[in-house]
Amino acid sequence: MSIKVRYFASLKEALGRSEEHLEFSGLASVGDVWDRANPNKALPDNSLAAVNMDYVELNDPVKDGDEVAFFPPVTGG
Amino acid sequence: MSIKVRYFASLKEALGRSEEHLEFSGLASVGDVWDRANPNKALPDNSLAAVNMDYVELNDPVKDGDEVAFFPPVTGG
Amino acid sequence: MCIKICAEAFDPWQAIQAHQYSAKELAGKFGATAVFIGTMRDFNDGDQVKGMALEYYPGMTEKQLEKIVAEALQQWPVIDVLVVHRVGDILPNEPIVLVAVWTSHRGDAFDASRYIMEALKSRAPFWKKELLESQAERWLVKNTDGYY
Amino acid sequence: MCIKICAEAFDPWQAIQAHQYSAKELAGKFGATAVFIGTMRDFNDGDQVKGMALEYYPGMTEKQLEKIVAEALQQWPVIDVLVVHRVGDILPNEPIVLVAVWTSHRGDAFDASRYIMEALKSRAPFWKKELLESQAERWLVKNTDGYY
Repeated sequence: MSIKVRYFASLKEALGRSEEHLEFSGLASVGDVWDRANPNKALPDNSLAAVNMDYVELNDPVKDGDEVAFFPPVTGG
Repeated sequence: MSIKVRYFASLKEALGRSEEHLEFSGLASVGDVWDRANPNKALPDNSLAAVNMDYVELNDPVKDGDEVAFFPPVTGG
Repeated sequence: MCIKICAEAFDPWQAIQAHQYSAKELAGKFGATAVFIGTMRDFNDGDQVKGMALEYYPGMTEKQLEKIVAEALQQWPVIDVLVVHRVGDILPNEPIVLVAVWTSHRGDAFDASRYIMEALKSRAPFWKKELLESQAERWLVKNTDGYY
Repeated sequence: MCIKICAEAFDPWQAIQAHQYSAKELAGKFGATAVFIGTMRDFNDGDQVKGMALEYYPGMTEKQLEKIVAEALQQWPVIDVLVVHRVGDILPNEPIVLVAVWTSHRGDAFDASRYIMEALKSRAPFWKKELLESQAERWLVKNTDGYY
Protein backbone atom coordinates (compact mmCIF):
# COMPACT_ATOMS: atom_id res chain seq x y z
CA MET A 1 0.00 0.00 0.00
CA SER A 2 0.94 3.62 -0.50
CA ILE A 3 1.25 6.06 2.40
CA LYS A 4 2.16 9.73 2.32
CA VAL A 5 4.16 10.74 5.41
CA ARG A 6 4.55 14.33 6.56
CA TYR A 7 6.68 15.98 9.26
CA PHE A 8 6.33 19.43 10.76
CA ALA A 9 8.22 22.02 12.79
CA SER A 10 11.20 20.88 14.92
CA LEU A 11 10.67 17.24 13.89
CA LYS A 12 10.86 18.20 10.21
CA GLU A 13 14.09 20.11 10.89
CA ALA A 14 15.59 17.26 12.91
CA LEU A 15 14.83 14.73 10.16
CA GLY A 16 15.80 17.08 7.36
CA ARG A 17 12.69 16.30 5.30
CA SER A 18 9.06 17.34 5.28
CA GLU A 19 7.32 14.71 3.19
CA GLU A 20 7.88 11.26 1.69
CA HIS A 21 5.97 8.37 0.14
CA LEU A 22 6.15 4.83 1.51
CA GLU A 23 5.16 1.73 -0.44
CA PHE A 24 4.75 -1.56 1.42
CA SER A 25 2.37 -4.48 1.73
CA GLY A 26 0.43 -5.83 4.70
CA LEU A 27 -1.52 -4.25 7.53
CA ALA A 28 0.26 -1.62 9.56
CA SER A 29 -0.21 0.81 12.44
CA VAL A 30 0.73 4.46 12.63
CA GLY A 31 3.75 3.44 14.72
CA ASP A 32 4.81 0.98 12.01
CA VAL A 33 4.76 3.79 9.48
CA TRP A 34 7.18 5.79 11.63
CA ASP A 35 9.47 2.75 12.07
CA ARG A 36 9.61 1.98 8.33
CA ALA A 37 10.22 5.60 7.42
CA ASN A 38 12.79 6.13 10.19
CA PRO A 39 14.54 2.83 10.90
CA ASN A 40 16.45 2.71 14.18
CA LYS A 41 15.21 6.18 15.14
CA ALA A 42 12.74 6.56 18.00
CA LEU A 43 9.81 8.94 17.61
CA PRO A 44 10.53 11.71 20.15
CA ASP A 45 8.50 11.61 23.35
CA ASN A 46 5.35 13.74 23.32
CA SER A 47 5.17 13.67 19.52
CA LEU A 48 1.69 13.79 18.06
CA ALA A 49 0.39 11.80 15.09
CA ALA A 50 -2.46 12.35 12.65
CA VAL A 51 -4.05 10.26 9.90
CA ASN A 52 -5.89 12.21 7.23
CA MET A 53 -5.71 15.32 9.42
CA ASP A 54 -7.30 13.78 12.52
CA TYR A 55 -5.36 12.96 15.67
CA VAL A 56 -4.62 9.26 16.20
CA GLU A 57 -2.73 6.99 18.57
CA LEU A 58 0.38 5.10 17.42
CA ASN A 59 -1.40 1.75 17.49
CA ASP A 60 -4.25 2.97 15.30
CA PRO A 61 -4.31 1.33 11.81
CA VAL A 62 -3.45 2.92 8.49
CA LYS A 63 -4.81 1.98 5.08
CA ASP A 64 -3.81 2.48 1.47
CA GLY A 65 -3.80 6.10 0.44
CA ASP A 66 -3.65 7.56 3.96
CA GLU A 67 -1.74 10.72 4.79
CA VAL A 68 0.14 10.17 8.07
CA ALA A 69 1.73 13.10 9.89
CA PHE A 70 4.12 13.32 12.84
CA PHE A 71 4.82 16.52 14.73
CA PRO A 72 5.80 17.98 18.11
CA PRO A 73 3.30 19.38 20.63
CA VAL A 74 1.46 22.34 19.15
CA THR A 75 2.28 25.87 20.27
CA GLY A 76 -0.25 28.10 18.52
CA GLY A 77 -2.53 30.79 19.91
CA MET B 1 -27.38 66.76 62.46
CA SER B 2 -27.88 67.30 58.78
CA ILE B 3 -28.24 64.40 56.33
CA LYS B 4 -28.72 64.51 52.58
CA VAL B 5 -30.94 61.65 51.39
CA ARG B 6 -31.05 60.47 47.78
CA TYR B 7 -33.26 57.99 45.93
CA PHE B 8 -32.71 56.37 42.55
CA ALA B 9 -34.51 54.52 39.77
CA SER B 10 -37.82 52.79 40.60
CA LEU B 11 -37.60 53.85 44.26
CA LYS B 12 -37.25 57.49 43.23
CA GLU B 13 -40.30 57.15 40.97
CA ALA B 14 -42.34 55.37 43.65
CA LEU B 15 -41.56 58.08 46.23
CA GLY B 16 -41.92 60.93 43.75
CA ARG B 17 -38.70 62.61 44.85
CA SER B 18 -34.98 62.20 44.25
CA GLU B 19 -33.33 64.13 47.06
CA GLU B 20 -34.07 65.76 50.40
CA HIS B 21 -32.37 67.14 53.49
CA LEU B 22 -33.11 65.87 56.99
CA GLU B 23 -32.27 67.76 60.17
CA PHE B 24 -32.46 65.95 63.47
CA SER B 25 -30.49 65.43 66.66
CA GLY B 26 -29.09 62.32 68.25
CA LEU B 27 -27.33 59.24 66.92
CA ALA B 28 -29.02 57.37 64.15
CA SER B 29 -28.59 54.39 61.84
CA VAL B 30 -29.12 54.22 58.08
CA GLY B 31 -32.46 52.51 58.76
CA ASP B 32 -33.47 55.39 61.06
CA VAL B 33 -32.80 57.85 58.25
CA TRP B 34 -35.20 55.96 56.00
CA ASP B 35 -37.86 55.84 58.75
CA ARG B 36 -37.62 59.56 59.47
CA ALA B 37 -37.72 60.45 55.79
CA ASN B 38 -40.52 58.02 54.99
CA PRO B 39 -42.70 57.59 58.09
CA ASN B 40 -44.98 54.53 57.99
CA LYS B 41 -43.50 53.37 54.71
CA ALA B 42 -41.34 50.23 54.65
CA LEU B 43 -38.14 50.22 52.63
CA PRO B 44 -38.83 47.72 49.81
CA ASP B 45 -37.23 44.29 50.18
CA ASN B 46 -33.87 43.92 48.43
CA SER B 47 -33.25 47.67 48.49
CA LEU B 48 -29.63 48.74 48.78
CA ALA B 49 -28.22 51.58 50.85
CA ALA B 50 -25.06 53.65 50.62
CA VAL B 51 -23.41 56.25 52.85
CA ASN B 52 -21.05 58.64 51.12
CA MET B 53 -21.14 56.42 48.03
CA ASP B 54 -20.11 53.19 49.78
CA TYR B 55 -22.48 50.31 50.38
CA VAL B 56 -23.71 49.95 53.96
CA GLU B 57 -26.11 47.86 56.04
CA LEU B 58 -29.25 49.40 57.52
CA ASN B 59 -27.92 49.21 61.07
CA ASP B 60 -24.69 51.03 60.20
CA PRO B 61 -24.41 54.50 61.77
CA VAL B 62 -24.70 57.89 60.08
CA LYS B 63 -23.07 61.12 61.13
CA ASP B 64 -23.56 64.82 60.49
CA GLY B 65 -23.02 65.74 56.85
CA ASP B 66 -23.43 62.25 55.44
CA GLU B 67 -25.05 61.57 52.09
CA VAL B 68 -27.34 58.57 52.45
CA ALA B 69 -28.79 56.85 49.35
CA PHE B 70 -31.47 54.21 48.89
CA PHE B 71 -32.02 52.34 45.64
CA PRO B 72 -33.22 49.07 44.12
CA PRO B 73 -30.87 46.23 43.05
CA VAL B 74 -28.54 47.42 40.32
CA THR B 75 -29.09 46.33 36.72
CA GLY B 76 -26.14 47.71 34.76
CA GLY B 77 -23.77 46.01 32.36
CA MET C 1 -6.30 52.25 33.59
CA CYS C 2 -9.30 54.09 32.25
CA ILE C 3 -12.92 54.15 33.46
CA LYS C 4 -15.45 56.10 31.41
CA ILE C 5 -19.12 56.86 31.88
CA CYS C 6 -20.42 57.77 28.48
CA ALA C 7 -23.70 59.52 27.55
CA GLU C 8 -23.30 59.02 23.80
CA ALA C 9 -23.21 55.87 21.70
CA PHE C 10 -19.68 54.54 21.19
CA ASP C 11 -18.06 51.99 18.92
CA PRO C 12 -16.45 49.48 21.27
CA TRP C 13 -13.81 48.30 18.79
CA GLN C 14 -12.70 51.83 18.03
CA ALA C 15 -12.62 52.60 21.76
CA ILE C 16 -10.32 49.65 22.47
CA GLN C 17 -8.14 50.35 19.46
CA ALA C 18 -7.76 54.01 20.43
CA HIS C 19 -6.93 53.11 24.02
CA GLN C 20 -4.41 50.47 23.07
CA TYR C 21 -2.66 52.59 20.46
CA SER C 22 -2.48 55.62 22.73
CA ALA C 23 -0.81 53.58 25.49
CA LYS C 24 2.55 53.34 23.75
CA GLU C 25 4.14 51.71 26.78
CA LEU C 26 1.90 48.69 26.19
CA ALA C 27 3.58 47.88 22.87
CA GLY C 28 5.40 44.55 22.98
CA LYS C 29 4.60 44.06 26.67
CA PHE C 30 1.19 42.39 26.71
CA GLY C 31 0.48 38.93 25.37
CA ALA C 32 -3.22 38.62 26.10
CA THR C 33 -6.28 40.84 25.80
CA ALA C 34 -9.70 39.70 26.97
CA VAL C 35 -12.71 41.83 26.13
CA PHE C 36 -16.37 41.69 27.04
CA ILE C 37 -19.03 43.83 25.36
CA GLY C 38 -22.65 43.96 26.52
CA THR C 39 -25.02 45.11 23.78
CA MET C 40 -28.68 46.13 23.92
CA ARG C 41 -31.00 43.55 22.38
CA ASP C 42 -34.34 44.35 20.74
CA PHE C 43 -36.27 41.83 22.85
CA ASN C 44 -36.34 40.80 26.51
CA ASP C 45 -38.63 38.63 28.61
CA GLY C 46 -40.76 37.91 25.53
CA ASP C 47 -41.33 41.57 24.61
CA GLN C 48 -40.04 43.75 21.78
CA VAL C 49 -37.99 46.55 23.29
CA LYS C 50 -37.69 49.90 21.49
CA GLY C 51 -35.19 51.56 23.77
CA MET C 52 -33.76 51.83 27.21
CA ALA C 53 -32.95 54.57 29.71
CA LEU C 54 -29.91 53.93 31.86
CA GLU C 55 -29.78 55.82 35.15
CA TYR C 56 -26.71 55.99 37.39
CA TYR C 57 -25.47 57.60 40.61
CA PRO C 58 -22.84 60.15 39.55
CA GLY C 59 -19.87 59.86 41.88
CA MET C 60 -20.82 56.54 43.44
CA THR C 61 -20.81 54.72 40.11
CA GLU C 62 -17.27 55.85 39.34
CA LYS C 63 -16.15 55.12 42.91
CA GLN C 64 -17.50 51.56 42.78
CA LEU C 65 -16.01 50.90 39.34
CA GLU C 66 -12.62 52.11 40.56
CA LYS C 67 -12.89 49.82 43.57
CA ILE C 68 -13.78 46.83 41.37
CA VAL C 69 -10.85 47.48 39.02
CA ALA C 70 -8.52 47.86 42.04
CA GLU C 71 -9.70 44.48 43.35
CA ALA C 72 -8.89 42.89 39.99
CA LEU C 73 -5.42 44.48 40.01
CA GLN C 74 -4.77 43.00 43.44
CA GLN C 75 -5.77 39.51 42.36
CA TRP C 76 -4.15 39.21 38.94
CA PRO C 77 -1.03 40.68 37.28
CA VAL C 78 -2.91 43.06 35.01
CA ILE C 79 -1.07 45.52 32.74
CA ASP C 80 -4.01 47.73 31.74
CA VAL C 81 -7.80 47.97 32.01
CA LEU C 82 -10.42 49.90 30.06
CA VAL C 83 -14.02 50.09 31.29
CA VAL C 84 -16.68 52.07 29.41
CA HIS C 85 -20.36 52.16 30.41
CA ARG C 86 -23.22 53.94 28.67
CA VAL C 87 -25.82 56.01 30.50
CA GLY C 88 -28.87 57.86 29.22
CA ASP C 89 -31.06 56.80 26.29
CA ILE C 90 -29.92 53.68 24.46
CA LEU C 91 -31.23 52.04 21.29
CA PRO C 92 -31.15 48.35 20.37
CA ASN C 93 -27.82 47.17 18.98
CA GLU C 94 -25.89 49.88 20.84
CA PRO C 95 -23.17 48.74 23.24
CA ILE C 96 -23.91 49.23 26.93
CA VAL C 97 -20.68 48.11 28.57
CA LEU C 98 -17.12 47.37 27.52
CA VAL C 99 -14.47 45.74 29.73
CA ALA C 100 -11.00 45.16 28.26
CA VAL C 101 -8.05 43.72 30.18
CA TRP C 102 -4.43 43.48 29.03
CA THR C 103 -2.09 40.97 30.69
CA SER C 104 1.03 38.94 29.93
CA HIS C 105 -0.74 35.56 30.01
CA ARG C 106 -4.18 34.47 28.93
CA GLY C 107 -5.51 32.89 32.14
CA ASP C 108 -5.17 36.22 33.95
CA ALA C 109 -6.92 38.14 31.18
CA PHE C 110 -9.89 35.74 31.12
CA ASP C 111 -10.20 35.68 34.90
CA ALA C 112 -9.79 39.41 35.49
CA SER C 113 -12.21 40.48 32.74
CA ARG C 114 -14.88 38.12 33.99
CA TYR C 115 -14.33 39.22 37.58
CA ILE C 116 -14.75 42.87 36.63
CA MET C 117 -17.94 42.16 34.63
CA GLU C 118 -19.57 40.09 37.38
CA ALA C 119 -18.68 42.65 40.05
CA LEU C 120 -19.94 45.50 37.83
CA LYS C 121 -23.24 43.67 37.28
CA SER C 122 -23.82 43.14 40.99
CA ARG C 123 -22.36 46.31 42.52
CA ALA C 124 -22.02 49.25 40.12
CA PRO C 125 -25.02 51.57 40.58
CA PHE C 126 -26.73 51.53 37.17
CA TRP C 127 -30.43 50.95 36.57
CA LYS C 128 -32.16 50.07 33.31
CA LYS C 129 -35.69 51.06 32.32
CA GLU C 130 -37.02 49.46 29.14
CA LEU C 131 -39.39 51.15 26.73
CA LEU C 132 -41.54 48.48 25.10
CA GLU C 133 -43.16 48.49 21.66
CA SER C 134 -46.49 48.88 23.50
CA GLN C 135 -45.13 52.22 24.89
CA ALA C 136 -45.16 50.70 28.38
CA GLU C 137 -42.05 51.34 30.50
CA ARG C 138 -40.62 48.86 32.95
CA TRP C 139 -37.67 48.86 35.29
CA LEU C 140 -35.50 45.77 35.19
CA VAL C 141 -35.64 44.34 38.69
CA LYS C 142 -32.57 42.13 38.84
CA ASN C 143 -29.55 41.18 36.79
CA THR C 144 -29.37 37.55 35.72
CA ASP C 145 -26.28 35.84 37.01
CA GLY C 146 -23.38 34.94 34.78
CA TYR C 147 -23.09 31.46 36.35
CA TYR C 148 -19.58 32.27 37.30
CA MET D 1 -19.11 31.44 11.65
CA CYS D 2 -15.79 32.38 10.16
CA ILE D 3 -12.35 30.77 10.54
CA LYS D 4 -9.40 32.48 8.89
CA ILE D 5 -5.74 31.58 8.59
CA CYS D 6 -3.96 34.78 7.79
CA ALA D 7 -0.43 35.29 6.44
CA GLU D 8 -0.43 39.07 6.85
CA ALA D 9 -0.64 41.24 9.94
CA PHE D 10 -4.23 42.17 10.83
CA ASP D 11 -5.86 44.69 13.14
CA PRO D 12 -8.00 42.57 15.49
CA TRP D 13 -10.45 45.38 16.32
CA GLN D 14 -11.08 46.18 12.67
CA ALA D 15 -11.49 42.47 11.92
CA ILE D 16 -14.16 42.10 14.58
CA GLN D 17 -15.90 45.31 13.60
CA ALA D 18 -15.97 44.31 9.94
CA HIS D 19 -17.30 40.85 10.76
CA GLN D 20 -19.98 42.16 13.09
CA TYR D 21 -21.18 44.89 10.77
CA SER D 22 -21.29 42.61 7.74
CA ALA D 23 -23.48 40.11 9.61
CA LYS D 24 -26.63 42.23 9.45
CA GLU D 25 -28.76 39.45 10.91
CA LEU D 26 -26.83 39.84 14.16
CA ALA D 27 -28.18 43.35 14.74
CA GLY D 28 -30.37 43.54 17.83
CA LYS D 29 -30.05 39.79 18.46
CA PHE D 30 -26.90 39.41 20.52
CA GLY D 31 -26.41 40.72 24.02
CA ALA D 32 -22.87 39.59 24.75
CA THR D 33 -19.57 39.47 22.90
CA ALA D 34 -16.45 37.93 24.44
CA VAL D 35 -13.14 38.37 22.68
CA PHE D 36 -9.65 37.06 23.26
CA ILE D 37 -6.58 38.35 21.44
CA GLY D 38 -3.15 36.80 21.75
CA THR D 39 -0.35 39.21 20.85
CA MET D 40 3.35 38.63 20.28
CA ARG D 41 5.52 39.98 23.08
CA ASP D 42 9.08 41.20 22.69
CA PHE D 43 10.43 38.95 25.44
CA ASN D 44 9.95 35.33 26.49
CA ASP D 45 11.70 33.04 28.95
CA GLY D 46 14.07 35.82 29.89
CA ASP D 47 15.19 36.62 26.33
CA GLN D 48 14.51 39.51 23.98
CA VAL D 49 12.63 38.20 20.97
CA LYS D 50 12.96 39.94 17.57
CA GLY D 51 10.41 37.92 15.66
CA MET D 52 8.64 34.65 15.27
CA ALA D 53 7.88 32.19 12.47
CA LEU D 54 4.55 30.42 12.77
CA GLU D 55 4.25 27.13 10.91
CA TYR D 56 0.99 25.26 10.39
CA TYR D 57 -0.41 22.17 8.67
CA PRO D 58 -2.61 23.46 5.83
CA GLY D 59 -5.82 21.49 5.78
CA MET D 60 -5.46 19.92 9.21
CA THR D 61 -5.29 23.26 10.98
CA GLU D 62 -8.57 24.41 9.42
CA LYS D 63 -10.17 21.01 10.07
CA GLN D 64 -9.23 21.07 13.77
CA LEU D 65 -10.38 24.67 14.21
CA GLU D 66 -13.73 23.81 12.62
CA LYS D 67 -14.08 20.85 14.95
CA ILE D 68 -13.30 23.01 17.99
CA VAL D 69 -15.84 25.66 16.98
CA ALA D 70 -18.45 22.92 16.35
CA GLU D 71 -17.83 21.57 19.87
CA ALA D 72 -18.42 25.04 21.31
CA LEU D 73 -21.67 25.39 19.32
CA GLN D 74 -22.88 22.08 20.74
CA GLN D 75 -22.16 23.10 24.32
CA TRP D 76 -23.40 26.71 24.39
CA PRO D 77 -26.11 28.69 22.56
CA VAL D 78 -23.72 30.66 20.40
CA ILE D 79 -24.97 33.07 17.71
CA ASP D 80 -21.71 33.67 15.86
CA VAL D 81 -17.97 32.96 16.07
CA LEU D 82 -14.94 34.54 14.44
CA VAL D 83 -11.50 32.91 14.69
CA VAL D 84 -8.43 34.43 13.02
CA HIS D 85 -4.90 33.00 13.37
CA ARG D 86 -1.67 34.36 11.93
CA VAL D 87 0.92 32.20 10.21
CA GLY D 88 4.29 33.07 8.71
CA ASP D 89 6.64 35.75 10.00
CA ILE D 90 5.40 37.79 12.94
CA LEU D 91 6.85 40.82 14.70
CA PRO D 92 6.47 41.82 18.34
CA ASN D 93 3.21 43.62 19.09
CA GLU D 94 1.39 41.94 16.19
CA PRO D 95 -1.70 39.88 17.02
CA ILE D 96 -1.33 36.12 16.66
CA VAL D 97 -4.83 34.89 17.40
CA LEU D 98 -8.32 36.36 17.71
CA VAL D 99 -11.37 34.51 19.04
CA ALA D 100 -14.70 36.37 19.19
CA VAL D 101 -18.00 34.85 20.28
CA TRP D 102 -21.46 36.43 20.09
CA THR D 103 -24.26 35.10 22.34
CA SER D 104 -27.48 36.24 23.97
CA HIS D 105 -26.15 36.04 27.52
CA ARG D 106 -22.77 36.74 29.00
CA GLY D 107 -22.00 33.46 30.75
CA ASP D 108 -22.16 31.61 27.44
CA ALA D 109 -19.88 34.12 25.70
CA PHE D 110 -17.24 33.88 28.45
CA ASP D 111 -17.37 30.08 28.58
CA ALA D 112 -17.42 29.47 24.83
CA SER D 113 -14.58 31.89 24.03
CA ARG D 114 -12.36 30.39 26.71
CA TYR D 115 -13.19 26.87 25.58
CA ILE D 116 -12.24 27.68 22.00
CA MET D 117 -8.95 29.31 23.07
CA GLU D 118 -7.89 26.44 25.33
CA ALA D 119 -8.79 23.83 22.71
CA LEU D 120 -6.95 25.81 20.02
CA LYS D 121 -3.84 26.03 22.21
CA SER D 122 -3.78 22.29 22.85
CA ARG D 123 -5.03 20.87 19.54
CA ALA D 124 -4.73 23.23 16.56
CA PRO D 125 -1.54 22.39 14.62
CA PHE D 126 0.53 25.56 14.82
CA TRP D 127 4.18 25.76 15.84
CA LYS D 128 6.15 28.82 16.88
CA LYS D 129 9.85 29.37 16.32
CA GLU D 130 11.34 32.41 18.02
CA LEU D 131 14.15 34.49 16.59
CA LEU D 132 16.15 35.94 19.48
CA GLU D 133 18.17 39.17 19.65
CA SER D 134 21.27 36.93 19.67
CA GLN D 135 20.17 35.65 16.21
CA ALA D 136 19.60 32.20 17.75
CA GLU D 137 16.38 30.46 16.77
CA ARG D 138 14.39 28.25 19.09
CA TRP D 139 11.21 26.26 18.75
CA LEU D 140 8.72 26.69 21.57
CA VAL D 141 8.26 23.22 23.02
CA LYS D 142 4.96 23.47 24.85
CA ASN D 143 2.10 25.85 25.41
CA THR D 144 1.59 27.02 28.98
CA ASP D 145 -1.80 26.12 30.29
CA GLY D 146 -4.52 28.69 30.83
CA TYR D 147 -5.37 27.21 34.27
CA TYR D 148 -8.90 26.67 33.08
